[in-house]
Amino acid sequence: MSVTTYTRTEPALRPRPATPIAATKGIPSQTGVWVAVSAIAMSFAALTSALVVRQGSGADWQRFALPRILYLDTAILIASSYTLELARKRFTAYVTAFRAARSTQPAATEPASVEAAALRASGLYWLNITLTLGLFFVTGQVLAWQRLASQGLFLATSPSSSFFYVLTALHGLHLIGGVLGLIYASYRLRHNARNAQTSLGTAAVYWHFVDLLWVYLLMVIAIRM
Amino acid sequence: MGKFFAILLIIITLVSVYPIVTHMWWMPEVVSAHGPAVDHQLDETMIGSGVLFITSQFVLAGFIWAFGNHKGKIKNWPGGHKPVVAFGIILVGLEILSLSFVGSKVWASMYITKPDPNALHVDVQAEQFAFFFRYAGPDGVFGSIHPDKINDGSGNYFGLDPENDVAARDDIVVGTLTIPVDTPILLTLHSKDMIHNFYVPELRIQQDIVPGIEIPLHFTATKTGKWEIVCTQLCGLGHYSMKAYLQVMSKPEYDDWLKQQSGD
Amino acid sequence: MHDMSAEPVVHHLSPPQGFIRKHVFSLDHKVIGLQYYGLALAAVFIGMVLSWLMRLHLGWASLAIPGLQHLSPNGAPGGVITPEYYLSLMTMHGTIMVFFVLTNAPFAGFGNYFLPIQVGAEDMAFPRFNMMSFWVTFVAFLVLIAAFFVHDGPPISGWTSYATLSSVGGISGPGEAMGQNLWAVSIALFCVGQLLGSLNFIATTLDLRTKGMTLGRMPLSTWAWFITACIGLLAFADLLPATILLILDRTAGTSFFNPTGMVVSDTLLPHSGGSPLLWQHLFWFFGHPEVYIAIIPGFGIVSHILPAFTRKPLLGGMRVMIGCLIAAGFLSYMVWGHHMFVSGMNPFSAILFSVPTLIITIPFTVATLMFLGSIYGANLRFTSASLFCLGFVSVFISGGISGFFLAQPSIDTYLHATYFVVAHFHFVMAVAAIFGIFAATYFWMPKMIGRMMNETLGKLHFWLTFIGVYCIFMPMHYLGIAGNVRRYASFTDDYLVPLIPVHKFITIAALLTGAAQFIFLYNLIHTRWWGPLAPENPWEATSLEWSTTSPPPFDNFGGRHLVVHQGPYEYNAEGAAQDYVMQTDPNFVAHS
Amino acid sequence: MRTKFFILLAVFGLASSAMLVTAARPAGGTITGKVTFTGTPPKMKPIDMSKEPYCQKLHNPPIKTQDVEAGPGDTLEDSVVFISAGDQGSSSASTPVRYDQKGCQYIPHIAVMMVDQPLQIYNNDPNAHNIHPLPKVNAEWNKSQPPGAPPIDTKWDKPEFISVKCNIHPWMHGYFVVLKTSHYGLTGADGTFTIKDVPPGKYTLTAWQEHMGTQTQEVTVSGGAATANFTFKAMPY
Repeated sequence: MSVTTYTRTEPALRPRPATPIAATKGIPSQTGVWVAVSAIAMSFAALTSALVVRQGSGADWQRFALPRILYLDTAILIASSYTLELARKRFTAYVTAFRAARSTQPAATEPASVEAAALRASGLYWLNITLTLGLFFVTGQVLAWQRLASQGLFLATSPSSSFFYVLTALHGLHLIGGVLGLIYASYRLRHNARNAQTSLGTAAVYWHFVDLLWVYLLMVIAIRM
Repeated sequence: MGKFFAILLIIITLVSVYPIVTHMWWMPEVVSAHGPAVDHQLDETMIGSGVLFITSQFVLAGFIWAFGNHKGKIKNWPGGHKPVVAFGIILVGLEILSLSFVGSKVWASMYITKPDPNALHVDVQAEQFAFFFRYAGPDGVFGSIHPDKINDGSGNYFGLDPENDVAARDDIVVGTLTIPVDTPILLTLHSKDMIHNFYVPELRIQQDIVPGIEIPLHFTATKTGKWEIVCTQLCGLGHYSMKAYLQVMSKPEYDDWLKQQSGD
Repeated sequence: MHDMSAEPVVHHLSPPQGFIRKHVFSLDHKVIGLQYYGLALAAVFIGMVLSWLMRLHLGWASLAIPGLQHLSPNGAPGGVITPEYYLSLMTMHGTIMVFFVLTNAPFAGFGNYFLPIQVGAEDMAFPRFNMMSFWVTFVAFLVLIAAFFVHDGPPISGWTSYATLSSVGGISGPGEAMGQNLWAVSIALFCVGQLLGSLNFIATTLDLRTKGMTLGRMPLSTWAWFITACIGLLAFADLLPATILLILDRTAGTSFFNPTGMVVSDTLLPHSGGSPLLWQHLFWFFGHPEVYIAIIPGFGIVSHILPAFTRKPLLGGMRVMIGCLIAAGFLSYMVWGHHMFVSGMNPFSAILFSVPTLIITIPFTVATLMFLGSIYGANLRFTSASLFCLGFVSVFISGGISGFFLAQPSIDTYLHATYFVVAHFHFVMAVAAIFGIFAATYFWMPKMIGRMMNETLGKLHFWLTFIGVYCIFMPMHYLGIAGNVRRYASFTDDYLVPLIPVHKFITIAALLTGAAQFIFLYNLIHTRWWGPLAPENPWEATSLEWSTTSPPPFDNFGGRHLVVHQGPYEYNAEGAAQDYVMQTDPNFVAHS
Repeated sequence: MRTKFFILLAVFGLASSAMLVTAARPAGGTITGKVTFTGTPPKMKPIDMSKEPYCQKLHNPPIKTQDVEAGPGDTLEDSVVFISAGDQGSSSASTPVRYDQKGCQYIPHIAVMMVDQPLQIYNNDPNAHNIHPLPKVNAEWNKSQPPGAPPIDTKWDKPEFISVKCNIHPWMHGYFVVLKTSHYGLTGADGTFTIKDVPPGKYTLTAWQEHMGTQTQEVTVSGGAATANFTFKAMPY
């Protein structure tokens, strides 16, 4: 096809390649989770600044001893991030094996080798561990609340306790969201859905973020309360 | 249609500017020491932005007149966009520089400079929907404020405790801010419930009154007379009716008034 | 879900069967866009009627409005609006207009419909989130409207709902019990909806562009929606926790915003240590960006529509406009304090906030100059759409100018909370954005519903509206300069009484201008069912939405995967077959 | 036969009319008394109405606060005396109680009414008022009443001493005293009160004054009149 060239009265807005460039390579779910993460980060940044302003604005800020169990929770959550990575490593290996199997016989729905199957099994195993740890964490938080309540510290008792409940509750909600995400991913993995490990990757980004978020919140709480 | 649009734009522009130029509705007289600076600042801004307003609307009108339904060869802006961008940035930039430098000076003179050390102290209590004013009385000391003692029904608007607090016994509480002319005044603004505002157009002063914090405000009235103090911060169903009067007296008149108040 | 290989990401959604899946709980971004538009349309007429009632009360305070007592026996006994009901109307007018009209129509409505089409995608990145986003917003709207029917009526604390009026509950005034709760819940829900929407906009723009659709080739409307989504993501993520704290203060007895020793109506409240200014900081950190969420899509729409009717690219092309919008969006996060000059915060910070506020006028000035410059030497075609674009430029200038006054703390101490402010933000945000919405409607409705709108009615609508808004809002500047305080139910102060005739004039202008909007409504409804069928590209425009049928098929391009070869505004390219080059035209190479 | 019938009718007629008469006859007793105080009561402050020039002009010299209205001989005006226990034969009231806002004052300062008795609130001033009763057990409300607005018709469904205030004129202050019984009296300028139509019996009588609080005493009514005096102890602050 002959490409006729023209001259313009207005200089072109940009140097334009003669052939169209390749399309976007981004994965929406990955982009999406990063966007979501930034929004959540913003929310908690707003809450933190509110906390700082509030603490400065009144002389009624009473510090209280944090329930020990919070530190155990933190350990649990960090561990869960690690186990999640273990799961992911196995699934990535499994997928490469899967691809290899496909390249030899395109009809393959399962990688032939036994190792691959083992990989998949242990991947699921670590994933379940992660889920359980996540649930442990939530229970731990509830226990922490009971501890505080037994000390007579409730939502409206003092500004510090108000912020403690608000921050932990909102973080807990986001973590439950992460648990649901992991359940969805593991469901897809069980059923060998197409590129299920992408959903696992997406869920993992979110999970690690919620994990980091908790560490950050714990520091804020520990410093301020 | 282009010509109609252009003419309409020009008419709208001229009609909009007319009341400003003729001061058909304008600021009330200025009665505070810092007021003239504010007015001057406003006039400067009015001239600068007025010129911008008229020229840009006229240019828009002119272009619409000239190129509405125009069929001929398309022309581009001579010299491309760069000079236009530069022009815009420089023009507005200059205006901004001048405004913010002068403006911040005026602002500083009102809010950042310290009040005169021997200014007359008056305590202001704002509530839904009225202002009350407190003078220290003969002993020159304000009684302390106890929120639990506040009771409008018995006229205790400030929550004074004359039973235990001797300083509170001679405090003078009135509904009109009465001050001597040409004397530095230092108000301490309290609010007992909502966010209110202390606005006297003639003083060119507006300051929110926030519950939980004490906000100082200082000014000097330069003219005797009576003006309205109004609330400009939405504070409830009676917001529009929340007001008090500012009574500026000559020094001797004020002294008599004060004697008479502490008399009974 | 997408394929692992490097093909463009597309969603193979089969057209749904059945009315519910097609038109109600549809995943189709086009249907969702129309749903948002419909919601905004309903909201804008409600909001307009509310403003009518407010204006009537301001002009004739003791006027009995027949039938109003049935809507609110407490608020309008015998049809006469009480001061508290005036404040309720004002609060609902502001909330409905800012959130459910100025945010929904230009951003969520047109954005949902045209962003995927303009980047050549078949749908949004997350259709289910998209559907959720609309229905959450819809519920938020119902919750807000419910405030009209609860016992103590709608809240009276204004759309900014400043603590402590909004945070201590019913004792602070009528409407502050259940009404204010509903307000807070509605806004919280609205934030969730907008966050989901922004998520979709960003992911779609970044990941679903078709072959050849580089960022540099995206239409300015899409750019504006993208930038707006980025702003909204942070803004609403800030407002959401703020409203949660407000709800807790109101219902759980916490003291985030309520200070110690408050005595409301002789009643000592138990709260302690809270800070009312904290709410203002949280709110305006959202509130100022929100203004740009309302106006930046307007700029995108105008800079997308104007070239089609000037038949030449925007002066300075896309880079300058995009630069302006990004700069404005970025600066909008540094200026929230200019709403709080007299709030009692540190006077030094007032100066710090005033400088970026003045600087923010630079990008908008440049953008406006670009509009003016691109009208020069054009073949300006007059249609309802182009008229509203030109009107946009005019009203935006008028509104922007008054910003110079309010940006200076020293003058703001006089003009703050007067009608000068009301005039400023109505011109620059409300009227300008609404003009953008009208332009977009006349420009895109043929594509959205496949029928041409009536141009004669459209032009009549423009002339009446254009003259009307100047008659309404210009005099408000004079009122402000005369010290007329806003949010007053009636004017009893000695120095305000002489200004009442001006208010009467504004009221009459408002009634007439509002009436003119029914021409638009009639035009829209008539077109929907009886308008002449629209061709594929009625305006001889270039972007992708004009390369498909009117209205587009379910997958937008009927299975075709368009390849983009051109920028979006190749108008007046010499020697081309006609004076515009479609983005999909492969046979055109311009020399740089 | 017929005569029998008429006699019967007459007997019935007499009987029934006799019953009516007995029912209609007031059940005797009246309680009278005086409410006084000992000690020095707080000094009432003059009210500064300068916010509302119209009302300020009306009151020259300015009126004083009304929380203790002491009369000559240390009598207390506007204190309410009512049967708080053992009440019987109390009638229900349907005539509306009128409550006026006049010259930025509540008239009467103390409005006594029965549960569910209609209450009508009028604004007689050329300026707006808002009525903000502050009950604890009844439902709180807060309405503004611009000049010329129709009267507010309302009632209270639980007995309570309800403080009323106007936020637009914060000095405006009064009480709705809502009682279960119709046996109450309000002391006048001379501090005396009268409770009529009290059937014979033993009662607990309560006196209430907004600043001094309440006092109770037993009183026995046997047919005729009974007296009960109350003396409050006043503090200067």
